[in-house]
Amino acid sequence: MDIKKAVDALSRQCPDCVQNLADHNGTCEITVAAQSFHKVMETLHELGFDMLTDVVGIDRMPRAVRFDVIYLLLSTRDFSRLAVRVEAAEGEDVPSVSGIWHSANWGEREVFDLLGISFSGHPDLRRILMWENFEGHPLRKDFPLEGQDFDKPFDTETIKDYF
Amino acid sequence: MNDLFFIPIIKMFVIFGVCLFFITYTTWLERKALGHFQLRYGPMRVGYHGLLQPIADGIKNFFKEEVVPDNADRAVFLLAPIISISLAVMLLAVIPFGAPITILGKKVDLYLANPSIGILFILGFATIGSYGTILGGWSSGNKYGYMGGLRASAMIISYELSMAFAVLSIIMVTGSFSLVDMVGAQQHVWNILREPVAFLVFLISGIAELNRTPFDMPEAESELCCGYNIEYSSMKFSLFFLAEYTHLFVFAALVTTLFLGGWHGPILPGVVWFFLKTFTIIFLCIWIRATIPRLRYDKVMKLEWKFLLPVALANVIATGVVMALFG
Amino acid sequence: MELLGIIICGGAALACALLVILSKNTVHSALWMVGNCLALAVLFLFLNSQFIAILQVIVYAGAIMMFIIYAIMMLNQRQGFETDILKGLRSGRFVLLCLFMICLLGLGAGISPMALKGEMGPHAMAKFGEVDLIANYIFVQGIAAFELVSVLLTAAVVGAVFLARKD
Amino acid sequence: MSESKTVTLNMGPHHPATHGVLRVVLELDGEKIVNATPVIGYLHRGIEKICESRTYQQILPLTDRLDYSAASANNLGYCLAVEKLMGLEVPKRAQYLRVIMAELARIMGHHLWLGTHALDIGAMTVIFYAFRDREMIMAMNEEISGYRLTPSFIRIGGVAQDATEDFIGKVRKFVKWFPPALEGYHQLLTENKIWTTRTMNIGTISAGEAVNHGLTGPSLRGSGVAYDVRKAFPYSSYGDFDFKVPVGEKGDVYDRYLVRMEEFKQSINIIDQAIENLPSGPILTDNPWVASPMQSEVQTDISALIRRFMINYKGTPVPGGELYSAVEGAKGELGFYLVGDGGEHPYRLKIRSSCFYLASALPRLLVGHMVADAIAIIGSLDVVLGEIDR
Repeated sequence: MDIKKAVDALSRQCPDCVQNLADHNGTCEITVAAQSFHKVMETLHELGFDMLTDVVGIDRMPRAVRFDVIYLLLSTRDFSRLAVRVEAAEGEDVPSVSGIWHSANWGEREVFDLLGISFSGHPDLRRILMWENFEGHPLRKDFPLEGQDFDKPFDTETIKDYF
Repeated sequence: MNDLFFIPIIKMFVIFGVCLFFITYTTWLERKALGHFQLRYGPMRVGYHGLLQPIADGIKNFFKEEVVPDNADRAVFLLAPIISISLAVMLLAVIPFGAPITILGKKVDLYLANPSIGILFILGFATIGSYGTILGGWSSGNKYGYMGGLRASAMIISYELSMAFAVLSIIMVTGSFSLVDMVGAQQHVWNILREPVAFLVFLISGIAELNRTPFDMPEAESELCCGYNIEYSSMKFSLFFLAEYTHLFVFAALVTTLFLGGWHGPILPGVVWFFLKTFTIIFLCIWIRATIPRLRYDKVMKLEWKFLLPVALANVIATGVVMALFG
Repeated sequence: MELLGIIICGGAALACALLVILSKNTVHSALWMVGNCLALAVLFLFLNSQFIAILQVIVYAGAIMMFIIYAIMMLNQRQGFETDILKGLRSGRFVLLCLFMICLLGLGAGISPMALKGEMGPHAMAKFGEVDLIANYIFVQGIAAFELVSVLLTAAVVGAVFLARKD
Repeated sequence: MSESKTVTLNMGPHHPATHGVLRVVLELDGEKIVNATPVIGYLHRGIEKICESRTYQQILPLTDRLDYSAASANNLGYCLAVEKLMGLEVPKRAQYLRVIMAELARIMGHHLWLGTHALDIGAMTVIFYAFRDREMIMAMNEEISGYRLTPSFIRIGGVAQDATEDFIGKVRKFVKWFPPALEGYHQLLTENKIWTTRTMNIGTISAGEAVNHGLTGPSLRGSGVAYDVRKAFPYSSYGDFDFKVPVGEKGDVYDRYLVRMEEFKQSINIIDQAIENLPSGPILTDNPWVASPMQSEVQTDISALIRRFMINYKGTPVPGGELYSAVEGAKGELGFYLVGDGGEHPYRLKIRSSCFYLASALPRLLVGHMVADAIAIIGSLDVVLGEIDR
């Protein structure tokens, strides 16, 4: 599938949803507004992007709309990649696509855990790499790298685990 | 009167001593043989080629800390290894190790006892001994142990049957329950030639009852992290371990007695033949362990109920028919 | 000497039997039952019937109790459960039970001298070679009854499996 | 008697068959799994966070620790991402050496997989045969880089040093030696009846579902999707070599096993081609910002000494921009999403870990099977916790 064609088809199906089209070192990237995001992703899935390779969260701290979430898509039919970027301000939800791609389940959980971006409609939004009662989101740029509270002990009393 | 009183006690010490020595060295043999199968040396440090390793292990385990989990059923937890080892050692009493020999003008039989129901004694007490495994797993208060115990009991219930039927065909051929008579009947033709099917069934179900690969369900270390003995430490673990190898030794001795002509053999003395054959079977078990992957639990059950048991039954019937026609 | 052995084993069997119903934990009950079976087996040995003794060990202590323990372990994972019957037994009805057992013992004491005199008595067994004797009883004299019982048992097993099916 | 018929079994993080510190909470009905929840994070070292305060060169050894069983492939993935952002051209000889190292790493990773997978299923001898051969690759790693497990041999702009004659000799010897050894593995397992009953029709996942779950690498190819980054997006001269991408049919444990066994062969094939056609020439790019001067230069030239000091302690500024660059690691697609801001440290480095998504598919694969199968399935996915948790 030609990426250009796919993007054209996308613009035809949901007009005005693609805010920006960029080429990042060979990978085509589209920027999508949060409200039309889920629909765009559904359309892209129908267009043949059947694998969600990864979900990347980036903290652009001084920026007003603080976070970027980038979904990396791949079509296993003709091996073309497409990156979909959606921006989210602090406290703003990104619609979850875990209903479309199962791999988004853990990918979004990781972004939630490490950056604190919550995903609306996610079936199981819990911490994944850090333990449950960990405070803060380590990959945020304002997360302290050292200091008094940096090395909190693993508290087995308050942790609500599977038992 | 004095003779009658002293000889069994002396024999008891000699037989248990010698056998436990051999059993301890079975662990060394297993580690060495596995090592060489797997491009390693096995134990090398303690003594020449690790010959003192079993003793070092024993001493080490003796001084290890005893741990009883809080969650364990304490009484049963302590009882389980005792059941395992004592019943396993009891089995040694009825195994005939060699032809009668003459010491100081007296004829001495190389077995401790020859009850008329020798083979049944072994089958029965081997089953009771497996209570040790089951209860050990159950009482640990550990889910892996519990599953190991559950698997162990299912294995015993199932494989006991085909094993008994394999033995039954030998009983039919020999006409006696006594192990000594069974060896006597094989002076000219070994039972393995008369009953090859029973031999195979006995071998397979025996390995299954011993919980050795490929049937090591109760202690599958990669699934249940050692299964029933997961919470055991120190001497209690050693007892389980020793019981396991005692069972292996008894099983090999039983195969020798039932199928390989016991102590019969040319040139060498009977005892030597007996131990040669026994250790060949033990080596076979080790070889199998080194080669074959583990079966899945439900497949193990299927193998027994859908294959081994019908084969063993058919073999019994065939033996009966042949005996009725030609015997 | 022999009498002492019989008394010890009989006492052990009785004690085990009592503990079967008095144990809180089901698995412990089952274990006492195994002990009971073993004590009975030793009693058989004192009666000179090795074969019956070993059958007692293989069939009851080995196979059947193994089944029962398997079932108990499968059903309740170590949480001992107390049914109403067990609770009742530990209260007043315990006395009743003891009385019942004493009656049974008396009955046994009255009957046993007669039974031990016959062809199946210990002396006859020691003389004859007991496996032959029992085989003769089962497979020659009582073959019809034996086969009938086996058919009945098979039917019972099939029926039980049918009734216990999940759907 | 009891309300719930299921037992919760906590498998791991200390369990011999979860390959590290993976923890799977299993809900069992008898021995059958009705629910499975993987719990990860026990090996979380925060590599992505650490990377934000390290220079590009300093990050390189961290990538070794991702999939530590096949370390060179991780180095390659990271270096390619940085080079792409900088627009560097890597000399041909270095590219070939990188391919050799990456493929050796793949064989190493597959050795570890084969040994532990077979050990999990109960065939305890295979691991020693596999480790005998793995040891030979370790010796090669040591010869060329000085380290056995984590070579860090592939550097930004090229490789650390030129291949010695000894190394080339060892590789040639290994290429000759390995195919018969591979036959040995096949003899132990492939036709073994117990092995096939334990692995066939276990953990089956269809192609569509596998793609949807984000599986990559041999685990995806076992389901019949011929997606291999080396073929789909050729990098580091992989286009020069002739190799096949083996695929399975059903997507069960056995198919994944066969695919990996075939990959052994293809990798050795690639190594053979690369070592025979190894071009001559430099092994490092001539970009002075990246190429650390050689020892001989440093000892005679003061500017080289300063330059080396600057590269090693201040780092290399990398132009701003974002990109995603992926390689085929031993377990699947290993990607680096690199965000540069013009400084010496990456603004953000997201590692696309193949094992992370393999582990996320575990609930789907495990449910309905028995505990013993769970072991086989986890083994067949070949997860490495260093890469899952990062």
